[in-house]
Amino acid sequence: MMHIGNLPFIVAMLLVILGLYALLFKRNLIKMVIGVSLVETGVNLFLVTLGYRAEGIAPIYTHAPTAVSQVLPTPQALTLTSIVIGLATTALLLSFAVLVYRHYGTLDVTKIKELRG
Amino acid sequence: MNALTTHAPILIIATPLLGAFAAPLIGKLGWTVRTAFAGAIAALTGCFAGLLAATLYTGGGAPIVYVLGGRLPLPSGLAAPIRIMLEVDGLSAFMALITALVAVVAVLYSVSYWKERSGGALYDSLLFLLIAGVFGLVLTGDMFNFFVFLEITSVAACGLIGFRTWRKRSSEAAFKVMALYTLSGLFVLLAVGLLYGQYGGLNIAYLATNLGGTMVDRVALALLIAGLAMKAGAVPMHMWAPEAYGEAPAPVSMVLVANSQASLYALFRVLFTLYGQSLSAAAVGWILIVLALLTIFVGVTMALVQKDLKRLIAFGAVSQIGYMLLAVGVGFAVLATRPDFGLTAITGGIFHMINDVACIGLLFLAAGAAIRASGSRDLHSMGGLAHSLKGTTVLFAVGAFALAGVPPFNGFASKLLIYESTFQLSPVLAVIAVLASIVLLAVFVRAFQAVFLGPRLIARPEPVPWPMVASMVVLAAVVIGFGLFPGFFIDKIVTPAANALWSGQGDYIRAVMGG
Amino acid sequence: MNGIDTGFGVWNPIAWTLLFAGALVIAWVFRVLGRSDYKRGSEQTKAFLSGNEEPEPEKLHVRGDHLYWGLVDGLAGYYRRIRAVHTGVLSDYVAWFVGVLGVVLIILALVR
Amino acid sequence: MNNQMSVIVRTITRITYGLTIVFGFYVIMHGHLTPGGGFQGGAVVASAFALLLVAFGTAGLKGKLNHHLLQTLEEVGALAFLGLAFAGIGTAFFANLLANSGAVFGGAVPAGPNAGVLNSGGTLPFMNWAVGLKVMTGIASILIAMLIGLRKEAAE
Repeated sequence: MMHIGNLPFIVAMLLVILGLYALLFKRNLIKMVIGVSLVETGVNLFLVTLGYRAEGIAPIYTHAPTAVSQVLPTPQALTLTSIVIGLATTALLLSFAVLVYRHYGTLDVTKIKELRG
Repeated sequence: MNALTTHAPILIIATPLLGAFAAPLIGKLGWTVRTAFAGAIAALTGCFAGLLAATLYTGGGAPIVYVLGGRLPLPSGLAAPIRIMLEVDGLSAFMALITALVAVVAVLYSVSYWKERSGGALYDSLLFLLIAGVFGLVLTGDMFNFFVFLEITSVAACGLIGFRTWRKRSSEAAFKVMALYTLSGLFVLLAVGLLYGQYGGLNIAYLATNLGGTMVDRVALALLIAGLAMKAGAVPMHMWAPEAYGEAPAPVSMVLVANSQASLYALFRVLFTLYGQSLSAAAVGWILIVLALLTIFVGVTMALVQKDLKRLIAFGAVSQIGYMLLAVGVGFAVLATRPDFGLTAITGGIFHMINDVACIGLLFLAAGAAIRASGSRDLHSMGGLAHSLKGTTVLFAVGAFALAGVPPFNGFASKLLIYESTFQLSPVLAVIAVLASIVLLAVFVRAFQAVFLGPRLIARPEPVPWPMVASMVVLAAVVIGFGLFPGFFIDKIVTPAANALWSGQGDYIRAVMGG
Repeated sequence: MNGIDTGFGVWNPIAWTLLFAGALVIAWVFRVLGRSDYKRGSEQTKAFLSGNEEPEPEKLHVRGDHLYWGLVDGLAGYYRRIRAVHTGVLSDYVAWFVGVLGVVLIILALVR
Repeated sequence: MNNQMSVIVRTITRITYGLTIVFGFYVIMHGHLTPGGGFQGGAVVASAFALLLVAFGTAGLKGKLNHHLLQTLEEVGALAFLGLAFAGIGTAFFANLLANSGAVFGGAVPAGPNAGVLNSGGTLPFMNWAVGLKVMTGIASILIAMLIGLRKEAAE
């Protein structure tokens, strides 16, 4: 019997696989960017799930209840950093998609292949 | 130990970062100030890297640990080190030297590379960000910061590849490379997450003490190998590399090669220091060897048929990554039995890193000068540039011969070490490596003949400005110096780096964990 | 100190460079001792192409994509396949990446 | 081409964008006490700019934000962050210079649960402000650049 606590990990992996699916089989560049974002979301979900501890509370002292153990904030910090990086990469990818569209007049990935061979 | 030496590890990263953030503001003060500022930042970074390497090598090669926002030892009562740390051992210092060389040369070359003088501040900014990222990659002592620096290099590198937004192919290359870099970075992050979930720590030394070869460790290793080998440009995941190197501005191509080598460094770090002998090293070693042979072979054969000068050199660069991968793969495959040739192979592989970056850098810069002068990059329409660009011609020839491993240049010295040691494991490996070198010589003979020899096909090429020539001369001096005195350099800087991989795991862990 | 001793072979670049330099000097001496009745720019320097006129130098230049066509032609089968692999389509690049990841994963999971 | 949205959207935007900015500043300000911090607060503030851009189009921002100002502020934020990190180099890079020093944010941090002491944290609040400035201006300039780029596409 699978524990319910494993569900987030499964969802995370599903998100990663969905993202890879989009990258592999979708032909539109914007959809591929969405694929990259999905992979990223999956990894972030995985990271933040790692930080979960049963009965633990967020590591914030402001108005914290006493006598409750707090979780180590490292996974949250990792996730946040990863989100920040994800913002930068997504913005850059979309900018390049705009440029590619301006030059090639299409977003079809199979038509954007001047660099080959 | 004075303050500068103590803080050298972080100053190496912080100085180019300062350059990156300040460049757009400084750029408003005009071209002269901007150039002087960039030069100062690059020179300062180079000095810090030299200082760090000198400290480490004269100090007997014991790893230097720098803790951000605090000091060692760890606060009592903690099982795992939680602070951000930089850890510098022989190999990190060696990579820092390579990066410093590339940084100084790239900045010097960029001074007069751009014909128009506007927009250069953003270029400086991205270049320094890339350099800071590469320095971070090779100096960091924890897995998560490793990922952060990996992404910094990705963003900066792709910004630079697509910097010439008016060029059709630059945008295409930048989009593809960015997507692949991001994906590889995410796989690395997934591996980091797996390791964190398993052991509750991110510090490399801490993880190395705990890794036990469980299934989670193996999955993480597979993700790390694939992600980092992709970023290093190993065949069959190399397709982005010719596009990135080929479409980036010439000095950036050189820094990108250093960036790929930093990924390779990270792969070696993960294999030797993080995993060590906690898993069956022979199998992993053979994975690397197979990837390496494919890389060497496909790299050179594809280079032979390229029609675009920079793309041709780029495929040459891909093949050279294979030599390092081959040498260190052989070293890792025999890590458990530890015969003599294992260390020789690693020495050759690591020595080849600095040789490769100097030769390939020289070729990219010379090609950049030739392309800038002639306005063309098509091998078919170029020709006869030797008539007017005499210096560049000689420098290109030096780089080409050195890369193909012609004695007495530096490429031969390191390749000899690789041939002789890989021969001990299996003669087939050495034979393929030698054959590929011969084909590579043929490739560059073709490029040289097509671009520089023959009648003047380009009517009036522009002269090459002196900063560009000077930067190429620096690299050529490295090429010839390392070629004529290989024993000296191997003794001084390569052996400590090779030892750090071969037998340095214990020292690396002890430097952080104590005991 | 100067050379490399790999344990299986020795390489001393200075000695070899001196040897090369010596060979070059000897070659240069031979060149200097060459024929004295050779005149630059006269009939003597013209190429003899079975009595045909010498074409323009621009036409004589072997351009980059003509070099090694024989080798490339001989390996046509290999090159057709390997160039077909470099499609230039991002999806294929990702597929190679994921494929290698899968292979490495399987090897590492199976090998103990 | 009139690229403004309907009157409902514009009215709601006029009401909410100020609140959003204030909330973003709050998140930055309390970054060392509550969830949030420079990046999150900066992103919230930038979302107010995004709201303005969506509701009023690029014309809505004319005169309020220009590209050069945004870029300069972004650099200032980045440099301030790096400067604060450098300031601690007497001990180590990123060392908290002001912690427990009693200055503006140098109040001692009480151990254990408390009601939130704003003037604690040492250099952390300043770093949050630096990051917040960088993020809000950075995201705003990304949004403006992309929107201008896309408008240009649409116009062609």
